[in-house]
Amino acid sequence: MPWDRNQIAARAAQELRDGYYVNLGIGIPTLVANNIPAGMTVTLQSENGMLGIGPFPYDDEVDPDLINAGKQTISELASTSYFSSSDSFAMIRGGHIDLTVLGAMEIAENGDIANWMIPGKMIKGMGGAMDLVAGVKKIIVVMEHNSKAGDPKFIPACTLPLTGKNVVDMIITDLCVFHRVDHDSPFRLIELAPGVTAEEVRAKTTAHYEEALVAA
Amino acid sequence: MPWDRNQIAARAAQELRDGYYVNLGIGIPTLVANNIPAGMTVTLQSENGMLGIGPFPYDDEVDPDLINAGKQTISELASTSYFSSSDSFAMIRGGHIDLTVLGAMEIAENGDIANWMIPGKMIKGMGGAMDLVAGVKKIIVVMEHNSKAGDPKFIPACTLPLTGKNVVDMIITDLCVFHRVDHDSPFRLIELAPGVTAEEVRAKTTAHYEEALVAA
Amino acid sequence: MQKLYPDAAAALDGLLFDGMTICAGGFGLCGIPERLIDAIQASGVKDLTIASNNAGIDNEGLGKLLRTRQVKKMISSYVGENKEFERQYLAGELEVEFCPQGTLAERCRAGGAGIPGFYTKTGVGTKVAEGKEVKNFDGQDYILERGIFADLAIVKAWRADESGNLQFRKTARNFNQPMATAAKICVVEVEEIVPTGSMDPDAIHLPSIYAKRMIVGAPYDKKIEFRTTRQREAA
Amino acid sequence: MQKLYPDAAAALDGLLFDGMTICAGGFGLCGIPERLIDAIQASGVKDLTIASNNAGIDNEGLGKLLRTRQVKKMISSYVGENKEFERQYLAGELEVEFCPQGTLAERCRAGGAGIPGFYTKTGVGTKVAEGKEVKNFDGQDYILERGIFADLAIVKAWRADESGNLQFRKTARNFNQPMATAAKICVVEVEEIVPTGSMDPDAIHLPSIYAKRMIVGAPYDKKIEFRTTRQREAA
Repeated sequence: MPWDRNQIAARAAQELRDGYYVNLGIGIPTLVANNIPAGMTVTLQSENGMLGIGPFPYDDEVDPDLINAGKQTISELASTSYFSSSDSFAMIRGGHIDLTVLGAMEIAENGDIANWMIPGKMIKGMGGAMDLVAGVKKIIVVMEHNSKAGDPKFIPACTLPLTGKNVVDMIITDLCVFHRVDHDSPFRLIELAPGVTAEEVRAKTTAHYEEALVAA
Repeated sequence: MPWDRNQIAARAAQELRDGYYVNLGIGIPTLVANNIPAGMTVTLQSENGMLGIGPFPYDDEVDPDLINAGKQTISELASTSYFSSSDSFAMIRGGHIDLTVLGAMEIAENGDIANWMIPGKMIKGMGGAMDLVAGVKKIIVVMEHNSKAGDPKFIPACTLPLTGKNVVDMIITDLCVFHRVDHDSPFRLIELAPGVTAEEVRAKTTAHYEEALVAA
Repeated sequence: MQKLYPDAAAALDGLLFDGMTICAGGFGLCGIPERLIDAIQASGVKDLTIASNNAGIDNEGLGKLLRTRQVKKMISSYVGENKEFERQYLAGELEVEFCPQGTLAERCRAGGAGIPGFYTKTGVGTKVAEGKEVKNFDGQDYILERGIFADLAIVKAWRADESGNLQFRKTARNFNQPMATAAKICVVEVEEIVPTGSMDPDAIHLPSIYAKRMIVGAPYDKKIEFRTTRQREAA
Repeated sequence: MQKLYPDAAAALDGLLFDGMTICAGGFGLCGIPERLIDAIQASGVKDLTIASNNAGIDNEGLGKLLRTRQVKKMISSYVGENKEFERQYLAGELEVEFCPQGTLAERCRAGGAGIPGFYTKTGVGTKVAEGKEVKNFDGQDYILERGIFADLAIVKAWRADESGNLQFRKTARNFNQPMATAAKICVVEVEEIVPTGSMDPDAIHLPSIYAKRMIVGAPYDKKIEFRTTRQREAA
């Protein structure tokens, strides 16, 4: 049975380490915050200028001056600090963030990612995504393995305009996990969702990858 | 009678305007602070990260964490703010400081300034001088008209390594004031110290300049 | 030296002209200079180029200037949630330069710091790199991005003292801090003016040198785009 | 995640190696990481390249590492007030890269911000420009300066909370703030550790992400280079 959205997020959360500073994108990535292992200190960054994101506020705590990068109202923690957008992206671009989890429309077998525009459709803009994929130490993409139309999303080469070139380290889909040890190496299939077979992944993937499954 | 050091500083202080933000170098420039016209708000910047320099502290107020760019203990004012060296020079380089007054070993007729090293002697470094002359809106040099050996210091071309190229706007010496309206124009002699004649200035200056003295 | 003006129109007097470039602080509707935007709308100045992370929403924030067709070009990282923007953009009536959010913040910080250009990894190999110089440093490619230095910066701060020292509040700091430095003149609107000397000099976010003209814009509505909350557990 | 270490030697354990590059905060003797310098001296690590605005004075600050000949090269803007420095430099035993103060601060800020190079007017047409790329932007020449990203940053802050948020005090902030960002790892010494949550989150000078290891270095001497005072007028 493939992983659901929360299970995908839970699998991504297994990549967290004590003391990590992490930026989470919108959608499934946001769910990673609910899956931080107990006893582990993980600090969440919001690229609009905050380190130490707390949960959504209670109704009577809502503060228009306190939002995340998705423009949702949030709350602060004891360890929170605020800073400017320029300082925030200095932190991101400078490689100080340990991990980011974000969604994608397409991932290429060489690590390219496309997640910001579809030609012919209204372009909303890349926001901070290009900075995150260029600057953060480890880039994890979480996405459905195939599009709603059933097309593979992990493919030989991106067809959509890129967000970043050769930047992705790990892909977690509803079916499986791909990982590569460095940006010169091919992706390897390292894990399957329960009941999913390597054959099924092969059938639903057009990207080249290696198989490196460990027997359960 | 030529101007003394304090009179040179007082003449430089005439260039201050209400609301100016100013950086003063070490030596005669420091004396400008004592000559700010009454009722005028002038805020002094110290390039080690302070806006709003106060007077030297009383003996019991001395604070090792509160020094100026000359490493002298100082005091703060009600309007003081502190910031980092990178923010300080962002302010300087970005053209936000209205005026700087600094000393020089040589000024060339094209506005070049040399004030940081003498070949063959121990080099102490340029400190923030190159940043100041490159970034501040108006550059006033205060200096003795001639060296101790009697050599002109306002000369056709600098012989010493430059601090900045074509940057000086005004020169105030013990004898007179030179000014140029922009960096494409020649310097003009606009003012003489009491009892000093244009002939004396001509005799003691090798730089080309125009005479534009207004009859007293 | 009096920096405080009676209202936004007075604070902008003599600063506006057709075809000018404006840096506008804020992120979404958080920390936007509402009063100054209103006064720019009322002035009728047009053909504006505006650098702002977002373009407001329909009839809020910079959306107001889009509605009145005063904007020629936006330099932004994200322009969703804005129907009128979409209409003008798709009709070719509005020019848009998409700029990655961090690159936009850095371009303003650089422009304000006297840096006309810098190299960044962000956008290498993407549409953003088209037409830009690529330089290799230590085996990695970077693109050259230009500093932005506008004719005018309009920003919103939380508090100012009378001398112009500014403090921002929580995530409303965002682009306001770098953009305040990135123009020939910066006009600031604040919620409150406090006496000079009442701020801790170690806790000032933007030294007084940047705020040249100020207004008190209170009371503020502070619109929220996505109000998200959680429930208190029952006692 | 425990960031607090018992002493400077413990905090530097595993981080030092011959030939490494270190960014060291401070301006003159103001805000220098005294304890960490002492521990580096004690470690005997050598052939260091140190980026620091100054080089201490004789046997104070980085002067201690010069005296023990652990430094191969200094990247500094001003190195006066230091006889041993002068001796080694004139004897050709010590390499010095003079860097304008603002350029040095910006090079560290850039290195920490993922910017490998930027253009500046500072030094155009001077010795500082020799060997550097010159580029014309809008009719004016600028030189290309490189970001600095060291193996280690050693900085001094006033206070830290347990999570690593830092506050500096008055002009002791200086180079400590940019340099803390400009290395693979930053070790911080502070005068005091306070509980997480006791600092105003709007008044933190350096977010916790930068301080990876911390020590309390108090009590501090805080040497003064030029003690200048004025007299109280008689009552």
